[in-house]
Amino acid sequence: MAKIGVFVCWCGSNIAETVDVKRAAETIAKIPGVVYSVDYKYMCSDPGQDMVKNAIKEYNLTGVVVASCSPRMHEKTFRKAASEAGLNPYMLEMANIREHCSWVHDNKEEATQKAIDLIRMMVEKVKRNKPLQNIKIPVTKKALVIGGGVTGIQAALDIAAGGIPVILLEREPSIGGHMSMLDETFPTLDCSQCILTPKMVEVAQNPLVTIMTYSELEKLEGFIGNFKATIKKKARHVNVEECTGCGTCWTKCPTKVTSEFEQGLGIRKAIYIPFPQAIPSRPVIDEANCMKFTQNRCGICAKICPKQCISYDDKEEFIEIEVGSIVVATGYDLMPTSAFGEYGYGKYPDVVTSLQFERMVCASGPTLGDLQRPSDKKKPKTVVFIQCVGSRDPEHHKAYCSKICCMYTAKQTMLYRHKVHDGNAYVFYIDIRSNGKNYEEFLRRAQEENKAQYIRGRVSMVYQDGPDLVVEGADTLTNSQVRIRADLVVLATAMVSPIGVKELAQKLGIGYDQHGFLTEAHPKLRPVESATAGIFLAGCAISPRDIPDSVSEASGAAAKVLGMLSKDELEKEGVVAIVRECSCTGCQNCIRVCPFTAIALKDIRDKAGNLIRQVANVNPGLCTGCGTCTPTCPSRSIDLQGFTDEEIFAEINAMAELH
Amino acid sequence: MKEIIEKAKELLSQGTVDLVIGYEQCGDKQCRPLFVQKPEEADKLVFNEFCVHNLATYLTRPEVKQTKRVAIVAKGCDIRAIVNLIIENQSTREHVYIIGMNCPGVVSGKAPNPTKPHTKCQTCKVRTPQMSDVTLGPTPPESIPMDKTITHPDVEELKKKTREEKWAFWREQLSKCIRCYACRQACPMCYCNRCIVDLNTPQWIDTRSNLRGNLDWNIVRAYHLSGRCIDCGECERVCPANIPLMLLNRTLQEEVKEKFDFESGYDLEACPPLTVFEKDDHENFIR
Amino acid sequence: MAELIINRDKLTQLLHEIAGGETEVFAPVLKEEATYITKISQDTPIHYDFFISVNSVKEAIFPRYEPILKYKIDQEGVKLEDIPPMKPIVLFGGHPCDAASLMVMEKLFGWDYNDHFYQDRRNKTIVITLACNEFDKDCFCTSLGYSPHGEVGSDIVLESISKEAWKAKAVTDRGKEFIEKHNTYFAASDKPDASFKTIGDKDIPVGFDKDAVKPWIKENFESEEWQKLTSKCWSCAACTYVCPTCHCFDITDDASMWSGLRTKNWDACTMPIFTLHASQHNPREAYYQRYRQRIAHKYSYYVDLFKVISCTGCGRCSRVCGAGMNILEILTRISSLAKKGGK
Amino acid sequence: MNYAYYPGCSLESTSPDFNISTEALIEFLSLDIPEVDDWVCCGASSLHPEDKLASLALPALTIESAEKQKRDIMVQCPACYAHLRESQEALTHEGTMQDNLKEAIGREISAKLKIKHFSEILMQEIGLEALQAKVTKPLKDIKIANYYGCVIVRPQELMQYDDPEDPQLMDKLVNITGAESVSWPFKTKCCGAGNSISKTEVTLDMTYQILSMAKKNGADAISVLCPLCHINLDFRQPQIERRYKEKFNLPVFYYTQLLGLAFGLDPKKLALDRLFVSPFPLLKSKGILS
Amino acid sequence: MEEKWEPTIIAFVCNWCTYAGADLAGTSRFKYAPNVRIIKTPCTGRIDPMFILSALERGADGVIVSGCHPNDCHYNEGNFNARRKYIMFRALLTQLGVDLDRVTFAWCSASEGIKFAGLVTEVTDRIRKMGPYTEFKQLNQDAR
Repeated sequence: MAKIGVFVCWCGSNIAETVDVKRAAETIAKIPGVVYSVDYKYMCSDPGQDMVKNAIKEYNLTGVVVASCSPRMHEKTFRKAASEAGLNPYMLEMANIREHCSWVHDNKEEATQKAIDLIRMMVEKVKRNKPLQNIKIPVTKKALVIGGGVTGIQAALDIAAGGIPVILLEREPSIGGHMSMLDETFPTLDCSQCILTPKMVEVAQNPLVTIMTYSELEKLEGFIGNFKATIKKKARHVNVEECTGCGTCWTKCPTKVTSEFEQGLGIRKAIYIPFPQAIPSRPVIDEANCMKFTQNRCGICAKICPKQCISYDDKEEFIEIEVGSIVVATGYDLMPTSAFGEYGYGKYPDVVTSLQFERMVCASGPTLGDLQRPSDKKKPKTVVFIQCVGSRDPEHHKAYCSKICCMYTAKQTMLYRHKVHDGNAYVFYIDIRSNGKNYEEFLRRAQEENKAQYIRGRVSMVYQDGPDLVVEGADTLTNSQVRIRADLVVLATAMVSPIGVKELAQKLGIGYDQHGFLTEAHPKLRPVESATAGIFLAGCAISPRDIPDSVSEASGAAAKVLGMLSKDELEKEGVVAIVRECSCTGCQNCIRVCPFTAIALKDIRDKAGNLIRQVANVNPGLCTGCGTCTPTCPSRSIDLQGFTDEEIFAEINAMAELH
Repeated sequence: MKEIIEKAKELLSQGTVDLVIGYEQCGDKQCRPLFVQKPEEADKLVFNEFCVHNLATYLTRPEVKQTKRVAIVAKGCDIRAIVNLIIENQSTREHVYIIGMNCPGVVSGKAPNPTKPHTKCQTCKVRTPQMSDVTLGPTPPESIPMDKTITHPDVEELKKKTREEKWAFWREQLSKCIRCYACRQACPMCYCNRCIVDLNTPQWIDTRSNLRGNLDWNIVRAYHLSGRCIDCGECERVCPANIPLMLLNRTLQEEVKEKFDFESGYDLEACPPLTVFEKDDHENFIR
Repeated sequence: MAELIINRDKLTQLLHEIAGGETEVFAPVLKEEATYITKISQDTPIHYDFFISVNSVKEAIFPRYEPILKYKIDQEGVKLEDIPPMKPIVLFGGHPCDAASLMVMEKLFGWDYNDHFYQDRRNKTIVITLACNEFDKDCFCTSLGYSPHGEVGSDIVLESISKEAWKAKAVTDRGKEFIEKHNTYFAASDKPDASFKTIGDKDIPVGFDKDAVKPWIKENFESEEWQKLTSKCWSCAACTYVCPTCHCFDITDDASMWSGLRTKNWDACTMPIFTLHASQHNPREAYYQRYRQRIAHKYSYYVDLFKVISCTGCGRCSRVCGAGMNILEILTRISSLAKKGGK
Repeated sequence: MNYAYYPGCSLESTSPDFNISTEALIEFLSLDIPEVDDWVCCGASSLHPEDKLASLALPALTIESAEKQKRDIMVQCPACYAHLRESQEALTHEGTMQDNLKEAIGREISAKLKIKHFSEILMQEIGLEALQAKVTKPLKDIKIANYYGCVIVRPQELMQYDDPEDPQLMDKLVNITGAESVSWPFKTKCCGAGNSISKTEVTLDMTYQILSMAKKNGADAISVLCPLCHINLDFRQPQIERRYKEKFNLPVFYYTQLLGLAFGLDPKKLALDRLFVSPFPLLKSKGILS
Repeated sequence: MEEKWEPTIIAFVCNWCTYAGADLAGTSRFKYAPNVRIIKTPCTGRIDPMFILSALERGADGVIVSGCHPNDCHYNEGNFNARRKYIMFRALLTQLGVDLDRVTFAWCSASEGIKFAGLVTEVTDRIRKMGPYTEFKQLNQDAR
């Protein structure tokens, strides 16, 4: 038989003024099962809490109802007190007679009646409550960072700095990401390679960081603290341990391929390192272009390798790793330019993307920094930069702003003027967004010192007229049509989510928006967390960002990882779903509706090991206690502890007079 | 008829399956389910317009699940139930050998004098069964003319009623329910081994056959079948109280079709519509 | 006693008049093409042109559910409330198999515990039976020693003399009293309609040897035959609830904050939950086990206790079964196995 | 193939040469394409900024007429094409406009028919190979700048004609005549027709750009599929030449005329004599006509 | 003295939006009708149609179901799942002739204290005009 104690709080006059707390306590005392019912001025005060503790001990209470303010205020306080007195904290419930009653009603009689009802409902619930235990989850003290760009590198470094081993996963042959392709960075104009390369070296040399390049996540199982990731290591055909990166192979390789790293403006070999500072500085064979693979001939690299590191028979490998936490920093891609017929990209060689322009001006680029336009190697005298190519264009492309284009375009006009002092740089823009530290000042320098000419308006078409490109557009400030003859046109194309990120998100069980950007658990208050516990997000994987933001987020995510992995066990509330296996049919309804993939099928076998049937099985580590599963179960074989059918039914029934 | 018998014999004697579930004649205008485990027992198998039962309901029983493989004589509409059972993890495509029957339509109404064509057959899309392992019987005619003499009040008629008329109608109908659960037991989609009505902590549904219990029971059954009912009409046929149960089920399936563009039992990859959602699901009542 | 005649109109008038008073009247009513014996009011049309009702007459005396305890809670505590006393009943429209079933069932309710809910009603009930004019393939009262014109359990038996009229025969004193009390509705014997044909005992063939069934069941509880006979059964309670002799019930409490009600509800051994233990173990887990229980109880266990078979051959369970189970067929098979000494 | 021909007002009035050459092709190819019964003006140019409902209701009448004929619609003028398409969209998509249209017309229209430009029909339903086989007089050594104009390709979602930046459909048709389609950037640039009455100088400038770009890219002649483009490029060419003091002498053909020539049809039947910039010197110089 | 009848309204709300919204109504001292009794659940996804049915049978004259606006669900999708359930449940009750004016669905966020207060008052007024929900209460009678 339940022994319930009820504690009605005055909250000074906050409650007592509108609710007759004495009458409430007396009335409630008559409910069968209530053995102690009392009112007190401030239940949350130390003496008030002591009353609860003493009553629990003295009356051997099996459940407690504190009728006072919203549980948001003091549920933790009172549950802790209950726990200290030896009562399971989940056997304490609060009836909200302040926010939901005394503060919103004037009539004392009505408010008192309502308070009594609210308390009675809670009494009936707590009678049915079951003691719950917080869920303790052991933690694998190891992290996985997906994406080896500057964001991933920073996250890995910060996690390692906390003493936690990290695996840094990169699908390309080298870490470095897009930042390694940039020339100089805004607003400081420091050389991108110069600031990134030391970080790349640092991460490579950190004993706690394991870099896995040319590798992708194949599968993820498990849950917070206990993930099991299967990594696919693509066949590199080069023994990374033995190889010294001497370069003999790629020097001798006869097959030339356009370089992805150089954005199609340069050449690499079929066996190659993507760029000189690559880490690891070990080559990889591009199976799609290597003659050994396409025509089964050549084989020069294997013959000349001084250390016999080349193996054409390498197969992709699958490696299982266990990690406690994951940071997703998969970065971005530029929008495919084939979408912009009006700008003639692909048709006119001198229409290039902003990333191509970076390579064209970069000292380590294909022309070693000598700016030449692709068609005739001429130094461009007039360059037109077009912003918002694909961004802020909800009718045709992406509705969002790609955030960094304004600034890098300003930077590129400066880089251009540094190369061509008398050159003309025109920028077509919609609005200028320069909201970062020193950004506006930087932009002004581009306009004022470097004479970049900003034209507010859209470009309608770019066409070839003889050797020149003609850019036609509108200047909406002067309300006139402009026609500019240019040598080079640079498109600031939209940042989009990279290919394969949706599939990755599905493997991870995290959300993504219609553009393929990953969804934060809360856009403001939990910006580096995914909705799946233990998986964190950083950088452009979430939406367009610049380098400082990406790096800060990397550190933010790393702090989250470290916070999580600093404990030996994770503890979470005991409000999780539970399956009654005897009546579960394994129909998968709950599995389908669970927003957190916390439910999976479990095989029930007989002693001989034969499969008898399948039932749902809740992973308490993943379950967040939303309870969406429960009403979906036709046989009510899954219930949410803490909010069970029986408990809620009791609350409803507490109002009822049936017969 | 001969081809079913031959097929059953072949499947059993070759060991492809160890049970064939089909129909046998048990009166002039009456058939009933038949379980055949040995080739020599197969001679009783028949198929005709009196084979109304949806045999898929037997697929979820333990003893049938434990067979190595089971063959089932199934009309196109019955296969819809099998599809749902597979989707809902109650069976597998590999375990069931579907002897699909070309079906010109079956009768409705109670034995021993079921003469009217079944309503469901008039709108049937699967007279030639889908997904069967073997299809038997002559190709059914393209269309069967609508019979205007269907007696049970159809969905449109119900919808035309005022709210008060509807309430009065269902009060009257549901007061007849004796809670024998024949509807549930005959239904291929009601496979729970512990029905919600059999739970008592809490007792959501009164087990008494009073109006409250009857209303709750029938609401819950219809709700659980929404987006899953495959319109076989077995519940209505077996109801000893003659409650027009399909009226409710059909109304809900129409709603599912209209609101979620979904018809159950045609696609093995589909999810039951109440287990998924679209972010722009349309409603006009939430404020 | 002189033979008395009553015709349809008079009978209808009589029943309606009684229904207008304090007595509950049960009579056949047509609902959606099927006939049910239900409680009527003074203006409910009574349906006479039927062969046999879907439900049995037991509902009148052993209702689907009935309150047996009622309470209210208030500030002072729990207060029991009265259950209203039983009203007298006139039960019209059953056939001899129905009437006979009352004799079978009353043994159970007066056995180890005197169930006054049942007994009170039974004692206040006048049973007016319609002797049979038709039968179908599912009828087998003769196999159990009953007759389509039998009088067991009836207070008054009405034998058709034409489509519109019956010869009334009082079987018990209470029947006699009833007729006397309402003698204005009855007329003295007219010339019977010679053309009217009815059926005799011999028309309904004896399908099996009722005495052979019990020994076979006792010896062949584990026989594989059970599975073969009952594999189709899908374990609903339709057969049980239309059966005039099935009598299992369940007691449930329906409690709310301020009130509660305990009721006696029909239950059925054919349903899976019937024997489900709290441990989740179910001794009758398989479908055949449950149907076996139904037959074994009727033809063996009940006989052991009360020396009477708990079945009167009405055939309702066969007619109502959606899966095509046929009790006559099963009993015939058992009886023939028993004759052959088969398992 | 079951089309009815909707010429529209332009082809009836200002551009009979387009109409005549179209009918010549229909006849030559033995196509069963009668005119739409009782067709009405599509309301182009003037109506749609003034009264949206009326501008959709007018084409709806023509659609209804074709529907009664149980034929799909073949159309030549891009403006007519656009308005028919737009009206069809409104008629087939639930919404207030659909309701208003039905109310305005007072009859049910399903509008579930095909509406196609003649060039699309030639391309998709007759096929390049079949057309190629009929060429008897290849137009050798002529370079053609195919000028589509702005209307036929935009908005792409509605018209679904071809790539709005670099369409190829007419190029391919012209190529089978034996002429060479030049690659040039102004295929879908606007000719300024909307301003031709109110701000003629704007139109003249825009058309001048097109003519000079065609010339710059080596074109001997221009091929068009829009009657309004034709007016600007052909009829106004002498005016432009005077204004900008530059000689173009670029004959402007309808693509139907070029096809007809290659099929060996009589130049008169193709209404070549109606062109303002006479094509005969060019055709003679290339030995196509004597 | 004759007691004036007052309706009983049971509100099923989610913890994160509407319960918090009701808290906000409290801290903002927005007054509303005292007839509502709130039952807290974690998410609208947890709110079973059976709750509504039970509440109406067990004495509620009106029911409110409220949770986070679409896309605002604390658990991302609980309210989307719930919405589908309600769509079907309502369709079912409509065909049964249940008076749907008795059941009010709303989205009410943690910041919409004023909306919550208004909702409760509006529903209470409406139900008060409609009178006690006898249709469902009659179902409990034990008439044979």
